[in-house]
Order: sequence, then structure tokens, then C-alpha cells
Amino acid sequence: MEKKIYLDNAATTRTRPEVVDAMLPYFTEKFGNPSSVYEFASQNKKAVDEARGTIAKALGADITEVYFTGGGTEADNWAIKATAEAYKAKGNHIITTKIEHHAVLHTCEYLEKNGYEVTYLDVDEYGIVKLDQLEKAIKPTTILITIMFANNEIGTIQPIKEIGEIAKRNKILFHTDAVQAFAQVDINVNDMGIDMLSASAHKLNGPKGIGFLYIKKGVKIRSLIHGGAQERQRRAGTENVPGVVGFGKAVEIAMATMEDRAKKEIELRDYLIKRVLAEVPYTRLNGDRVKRLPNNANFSFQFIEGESLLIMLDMNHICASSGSACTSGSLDPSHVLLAIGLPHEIAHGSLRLTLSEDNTVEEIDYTVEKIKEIVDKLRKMSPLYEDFTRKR
Amino acid sequence: MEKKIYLDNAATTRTRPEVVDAMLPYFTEKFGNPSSVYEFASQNKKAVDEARGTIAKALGADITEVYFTGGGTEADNWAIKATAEAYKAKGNHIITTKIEHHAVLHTCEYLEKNGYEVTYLDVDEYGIVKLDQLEKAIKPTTILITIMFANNEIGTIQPIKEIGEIAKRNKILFHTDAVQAFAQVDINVNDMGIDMLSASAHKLNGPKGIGFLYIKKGVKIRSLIHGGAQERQRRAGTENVPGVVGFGKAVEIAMATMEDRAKKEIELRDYLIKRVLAEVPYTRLNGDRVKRLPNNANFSFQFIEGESLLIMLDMNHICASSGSACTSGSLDPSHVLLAIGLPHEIAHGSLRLTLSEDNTVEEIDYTVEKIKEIVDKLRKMSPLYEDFTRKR
Amino acid sequence: MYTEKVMDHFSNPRNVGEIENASGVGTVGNAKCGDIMRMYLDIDETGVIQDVKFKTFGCGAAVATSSMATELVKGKTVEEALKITNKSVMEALDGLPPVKVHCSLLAEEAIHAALWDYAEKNNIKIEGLEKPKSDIHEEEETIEY
Amino acid sequence: MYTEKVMDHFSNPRNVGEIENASGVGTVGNAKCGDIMRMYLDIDETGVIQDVKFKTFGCGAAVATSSMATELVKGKTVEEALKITNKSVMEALDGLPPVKVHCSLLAEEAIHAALWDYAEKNNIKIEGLEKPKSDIHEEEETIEY
Ligand SMILES: Cc1ncc(COP(=O)(O)O)c(C=O)c1O
Ligand SMILES: Cc1ncc(COP(=O)(O)O)c(C=O)c1O
Repeated sequence: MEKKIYLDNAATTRTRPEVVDAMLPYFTEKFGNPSSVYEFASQNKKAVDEARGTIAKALGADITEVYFTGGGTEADNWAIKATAEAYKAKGNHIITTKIEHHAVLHTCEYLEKNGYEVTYLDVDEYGIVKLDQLEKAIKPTTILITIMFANNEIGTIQPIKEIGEIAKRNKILFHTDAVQAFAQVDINVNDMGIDMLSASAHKLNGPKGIGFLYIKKGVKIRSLIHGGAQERQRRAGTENVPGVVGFGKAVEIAMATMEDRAKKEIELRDYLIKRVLAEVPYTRLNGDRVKRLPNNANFSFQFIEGESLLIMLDMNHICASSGSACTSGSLDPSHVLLAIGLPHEIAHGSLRLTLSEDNTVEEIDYTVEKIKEIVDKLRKMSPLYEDFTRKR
Repeated sequence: MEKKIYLDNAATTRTRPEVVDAMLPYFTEKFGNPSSVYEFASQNKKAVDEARGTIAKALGADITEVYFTGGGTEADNWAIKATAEAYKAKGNHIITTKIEHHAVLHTCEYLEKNGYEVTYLDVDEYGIVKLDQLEKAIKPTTILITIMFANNEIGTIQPIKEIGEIAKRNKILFHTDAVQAFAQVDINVNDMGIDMLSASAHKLNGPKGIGFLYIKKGVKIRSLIHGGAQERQRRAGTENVPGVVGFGKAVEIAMATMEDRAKKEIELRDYLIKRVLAEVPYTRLNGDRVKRLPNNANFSFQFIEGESLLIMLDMNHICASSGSACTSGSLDPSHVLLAIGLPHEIAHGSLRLTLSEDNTVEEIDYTVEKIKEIVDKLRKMSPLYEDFTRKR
Repeated sequence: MYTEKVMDHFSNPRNVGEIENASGVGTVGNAKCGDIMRMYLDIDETGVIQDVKFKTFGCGAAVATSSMATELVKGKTVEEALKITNKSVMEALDGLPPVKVHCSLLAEEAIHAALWDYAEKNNIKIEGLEKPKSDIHEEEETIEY
Repeated sequence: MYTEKVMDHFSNPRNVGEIENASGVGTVGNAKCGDIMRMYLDIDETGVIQDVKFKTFGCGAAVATSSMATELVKGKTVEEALKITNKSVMEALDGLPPVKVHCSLLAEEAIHAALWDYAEKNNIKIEGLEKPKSDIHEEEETIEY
């Protein structure tokens, strides 16, 4: 295969070689079960707790507040379902937004089928939650506010601290899906009033299949996965030691490089945005210009359809995404783009490019040229463009 | 550290170097998200489905019937909770046994708190379910029978085919926790009338943090983890590609070597059992002499306590287990040993040795010598032994 | 995901374009579903389809099925063209992924819609052709850039 | 899991054994919980503990606390021995894991039980010593091998 240009870091990231190196001994050498009593295995318990400590530090949390899961989705499911169950006596109302990841949305829909009431908050045209709407949505029966830290499609960062304050003032638990934000932007769970937070290693150059849920001390929440006494009896199942160790290493590196990385990514991202908007007509940038993830650019190209665009980019060895990865193949346009007010035909023509610090200006230049060519080609075959030019 | 003797393969196993080699490219090279449309990622989808095919073949199942999970515990939770939910209209009664792994037992207890009725079947002194009791336990409201394939502590293998027939005759779903049995003994889901089956990679020289649930075509069961459309919309979350690939490789090897391996393990196991029973007085073998996993030996040494024995073995670089790994540290004696009728004091003095094909006769000889020494030492400090000798 | 044939027709679509004063033009699908196909037919006095062009807004499968459909109708009589089903389009492409089957339906409908337009313009009735139901049934509001 | 001190006392327990015609013997704990401690005291006429031995059925912590307890009482007067608490045993061992704290309680109780036996045998009353409640409260049925 020719050299590819990977611009889909919101879907998943390359596991860093240093991370793999850190994991390797735990497969074939230090392979013991951390729950075993013998010395050979107890070193693994130590390794798991070291990773836990690294993650706790990255959040400004205590080491006892971090619980490993099988990924971001499980963490979201856990936070929402188990809170719903634990606080049933208090109420049955949950507040979330229309732009959450499906891990949150479908979990909420599941709860709706089981007697819970869910309010899906609107967002403004930039994808930001309206705080006054949030305040108004709160009822005596509200037991949970779950609002994502940063959106996976358009990169918009929510006013988490303000949401945390509203939650605290109203004595409601606040969970945030930080799968896209953790170790990318500054997070301090205490300063921000976060009671629960989900994250996933493979979004930050760690391995797939490992995530965590931060649960503030004192928050009573049930288990989602019952069984052995692992994770302080809150999440059963033999610990994924290599995964945990890899996660720890990835966080260690991501936190150490966060500032420089963000700076580099923002520069490249802004260059990309500037060129695309200037050189491709009938194009808009989705999401907020400033309150957005350092590596996210999301465009809508009028008159063309996203999948065609993606395949043609792929034929030019450029990896990109339209909606979120796990829903491509579905026929519905992105719920996030609809929520920020895009009409269907324009939502269908969207492209998400999510950078990493490894991308170069040359790659961006090449990508922009290809986008221009392809958009032009697709518009020439588009009946919508034909209608538009006729009307003019 | 000096060379260790690892005799705790029921707790977890060493990941095979070939398995790690198979996984490695999926961390740093082929790291794409299988749900992405571009070629670079779709090769990962293929890799995942190849592993799925290997596993399906090992079960005599169809490739569309295998769903990856974050481990054996998640698979058990999924099978039981989601069946309970899906068949709520039909009934609320579940049948299981007293000797299940906590992943099953605690899930059943959770359901009991939520309006379900659970029958915990007794087992005989060898740990085998009484089929007439099973038949008698069935009610019009019974929706699920969940009985483990082989026990993790005493290694007893259940009459799965007979149980499957009873389930089928009564039109009740049958789930089996095969975490200890999969790829160790012959399994054919169709011949055995199994509707759902759980397994976990790290028990068969695969990586930790990956498992699967087999779900027979046509079995309606809900999701446990909601979100993206992965695993045919039944289990959300970005696929753990390296984990899945490693699982596939581990199964491929385990199936190819099963017969030889079992033969070797049984020989070594029987040698171990024979020596221990002959050379350590007041000792019994727990579990069935014949219907047992090839690699499992479980002894009770009267008058002594298991943890002390384990620590002293550990001081001699022998890794072993008393109850199951994830409950050591708890003060209760093994529920399995109590269920086969052992009194508490004897259940407390149990030792599980689970072999692998890598163990040698020399290791077993050394271990037997050490067991003799340690049991002797501990008995000399035991007030129970003092009482016993005085009484004689 | 796609067969080689689909990829070929997607990357080098045949008969893209418009026909001035076409004998029949049909547009089916809608932006909401993400697929719009427009087919132009040039039909001579003997009822033979002399030329065909298309424009498509849609996924890879939509483009490929449109392209293949134009190849299949070209040179056919109206009656023969009518017999082209979504199955024949799919088969000619060596198959489509299950989620994309609807695209081939759209191609069939696009042919029918263009033929219907031709019949209406010429005030004739084509045996077995019904008024196509699919069409852009709602104009989406446009937004400002 | 265990401190070095615990591991030391576990692997080389001090004062294991029995004392023939001991001044006092106490047995506490029960097999159900997995811990039984028996302590033998040899106390001279002046009330000084001249010798002490123990036997323990139990986990590493149980053995280590028993051993440490014997070291702490040896040479002490009855009154001094009475002041030895589970906390002093734990401290002397540099701590115990939370799930094992109950073992140190057992050690304290074993001393008390042995002293109680001594007091009963000699028909004296030891100020501050209450009849220990813990004991083997049920004989488990034995099974055949
Ligand atoms: C915002 C957000 N939440 C949750 C998830 C789910 O994480 P995972 O796929 O690791 O389970 C993702 C990514 O897929 C995400 O972007
Ligand atoms: C019989 C049995 N079931 C379930 C499990 C749970 O598997 P895991 O720890 O991989 O979640 C185990 C092992 O821990 C087991 O032995």
C-alpha cells in the first residue's frame, strides 16, 4: 500500500510504540492474574494501580475513584444505567443532549423504554448546550445530567464547569462522556464539578478495548457487570492487565505532551480550515470556531454526498470520516449535524478530518488539493448542483 | 526472580508468543477502526471476521452467531440479564447451580433483587448436577437454564448434552458458562443443544479483556452494552481488534493441539493426584475422578488453612490457588467446596493446581515434595491437628 | 465493502451528464435519504434508446448503480428497458452490500421515471409502466454559507 | 500484600508448640471463619509469663499475629500482658491489610482466653479481664477420607 494520510483520529488512533512496549511484558512474562495471592501476580496488581494512579492524576482525582472498563461505551452505559437504578427512589428523569454519542443516546433510549424520562437538550448552531434550557429542564425527579465534554463529530467543547455548577446547585449527579476530550484538553473533575467521567484508551494512542469510569467518592452507583471482586467490587472480570498498563502509558505521554501537541494541531487545523473554506465554494465549517477540539475540522460541502467523497479520498489514500465511524453504513445523516440545524441534504455532504500531531503541512496541502478535485467532480455529477446552477 | 512453577492456569494463562505476534500489527500498523469505510480500516474488519470464523468453527457454529465481549464475565452477564429482560413476558424463573462462577451467581442474585426467581440446584459430592432435580425445578415460568460447562475450582464437567436435551424438551433457553471448557474439551453447540455459551480468551493462552458470547440464530436477546452498531448491533463499542485477533489465534492453536495437550495434561495430572493422595495423609481429591478438566487437580488437606499453604508454596516459587482467584482475599471458604459437602474447616484447607502442557514431571515432583513439607509444617502448628492426634 | 465492478463504475462512471432537450428525464430519490438520481433519455422515433445520461447525488453504490443502469438501457427499446429490474442492475455489478440494495431500486425507478416523462411528453401509453412514486418529495430549505 | 515483618513472622514463627501442664491455655476462633488460635502460657508464682507457645490454624496474618503476640507477652507480668491490644500487635507487625485486621483481634483474644484459663485454674480474679466470648463455638462434623 502507498503511504496513507490518516485524518481520522477521532475514530481511533495509532497505538504508540512506547505503549505497546509497555504492554508487551504483561502478555508473555508477567501474565499473572492480579487477584492471585502469589508474588508473581501481585506485581501485576501494582502495575494496574500505577496506571490507575497516572489516570487519577490526569483528572485531579483520587486513585480510588478510577474504575477500568472494557471501553468508553461500557463506561457510558455503566454511568447512566447504574445511576438510574441506584437513584430510582429519588426520581426517574435524566437530562442529556441531542448531540451525544450513541453510547449515551441509545442507553438513554433504552431507559426510556424502562420507565425513565429523558430530556434531550437542543444545542445552538455551533453545537453548544444552552445553559438556560438546561436549568429549565431540571425537575424534582431529575437524577442525572449527562452531557459530553467534547463532541466526536464537530469537536465542540461544552461549558462543562458551568454545567457542573448547575448540577451541584440542584444536587443532581453530573456525568460527562469525555472519550474525545480526556488527555486532549485540561480536565479537573473537582474544579469542574464532575461526578462521573468516561474515557477510552484508543482515542489517545492507547490500545482498544480498555476504558475507565471515574466515579467521585461517595457517589452511590450499582455495578453494570456483576461477578468477581475486581475494581473494588464495582466492575467484575479479570483485569485486562496489558490494556490497563498501555492505557496508563498512553495517558502519561498524552498528558506530558498535551500543551505542545494541542498547539501544533491547532495550527495545522486552522490552516486546513482556512484553505478549505477559501478554496472550495459552497462549503461551511461545522461546530464552534474556537471552542473546539484542537484536532477537529468538520465541513459540509453543498450538493455532494459524504460517502462518495470518502471513497474517493480513500482512493487517494486519505482516511477520513463523514458521520461518526460506528454509524457509517447507516443511511441516516448525522444526528449531530441535524441538531445544529443543517438540512438533510447538507448534513449528508459532510466530512470530518481529525488530525494528529504526526500530520504534516504537506499532507494537509495534498488533502486540500484532493478535496477540491473530488468535490468538483462530484458536483459535476450532482443533480442538486445542476438545479442550483440552473436557478442562478 | 528464580524460575517459577506456574500451576494456576485456571486463573489465567500465559499469552502465547504466537498470539502476541499475531496481535502486534494491529496496534501500530493496522490500527484502523473496523467500522470506517476506507480500505485501511476494512482490512481490520476482515481480521475480526476471520477470528470470528475460527471461533465459530471451534464451536460447530455459524460465523454470525459469535459476538465479541470484553471478557467472560461480560458474556455471562449479557446472556443472563438480557435473556431475563427479553423473555420477561414469558416468565421470571431462572435455573442455575450452586457451583457457578460468581459472574453467574452474582448476576442471578442481582436479578433476584429485581423480581426474578432463581433456583440454585444442588450438585452431588463430585460436583455434578442432578438431572432429576433439574427436571423437577422447571416451572411454566422458567425462561433460562444456565449451567457451567466445567467448574473453575474442582474441574468437574457437567452432562451438558443431557441438560441441553432437557432444556430443548421443555422449550427453555440454555446458556452455559464455558470459560474453563472452551478449547479444552470437545464442544459442539448444536449437538449439545446449547443456545448461548460464554468464553474468555485469557483462559486459553489468549489475551485478557476479550471474550465472546455465542448466541444461536433465532434467540432473541437484548443488548447489555448499548451504543454504536458493532457486532451486528448487539454489542456496542469500538472492536478490540488486537484482542479479537489474538483470541482467534489462540483458539486456532488450542483447537489444533487440543487432543495432544489433553493427553499430556491428563497424564501429568493423574501422576500428581496419585502422588499427593499416596504421600500426604488426611488428604482428599475434590471433584470427579474422570469427568474433570484435563488440567485440574483440587485437594483438601485436613487441619490446615489454604492461604498459609499458598504463601509457603509461593515462597518456593510455586504459583497455585485456593478458591478461585478473584475471591481470594475473601474470608469465606469456597462456595463450590461447600456445595459438594465439605465442612468449613476442610474447605478452608483446599489447594487448586491447574496445569498447562508446559509443566514437566520434574516440576510436579518438586511441587509434591514441597506440599509434603509445608503441609507437615502447618499441621505441626495446627491446633486442629493437635486435637486430632490427642483424640487418637 | 464494494465489489470491483461497483468500484469501477463508481470511479469511472459511464454516461455522466445531461442531454439537452431529452426525450425523457426522470428524477427520483430525495435528499433526506441521501440519494437523488436523475436520468436523461434520448429515444428515437422507433422507440430505441439512442443515448442516456445521468446525474446522481448519493453514495458509491448510488453512483455505480446509476452508471450501470445507463449502460444497460443504452441501445435498448423502451419495452426492453422496462424489463430492467434492480436485480439485473445488482447482478451486473456482482452484488451490493445489504444496506445498499435500495440504491439499485432507485436506479430501476429512475429509468421508469424517465420513460414516464417520455410517454407523457409524447402522449403515449407504455404498457406496464406505472407512474413512479418516488421523487424529490420535499424541497429542503437551503441555508446560508 | 503483607509487610516484611508479617512475612518474617509467618515464615519463621516464634514459639510454635505446646506447653505440658501450662498455667493457662486459651483457644479462640472457629473453623468456619478459617482461623483458630491456641495459646499456652507458663506463668510463675510472681505472675510473670516465663514461657509461651502457640498453635494456629489460619492464614498468613493469623500465624504472624499469633507469633508476634507470643513475643509481646513473653516476660511480661499478667497485668502487662492484659494491656496488649490488637493494635499493639498490628503495630509491631508494621500493619495488616484491612481484610486481615480481624486476625489481630483474635491474637488479643487468645491472650485473654489463656489468662482467663490461668485465673480459673488458680481461682484468682484478674482485674479488667472478662470471660472471652470467642471460642470454637461449633465442632464441625468430620468427613471420611
Ligand atoms: C464521544 C464518544 N463517546 C463514546 C465513544 C465510545 O467509545 P468506545 O468505542 O471506545 O467504546 C466514542 C468513540 O467511539 C466517542 O467518540
Ligand atoms: C467459570 C468461569 N466463568 C467466568 C469467568 C470470568 O471470566 P473473566 O474473568 O475473563 O471475565 C471465569 C474466570 O475468571 C471462570 O473461571
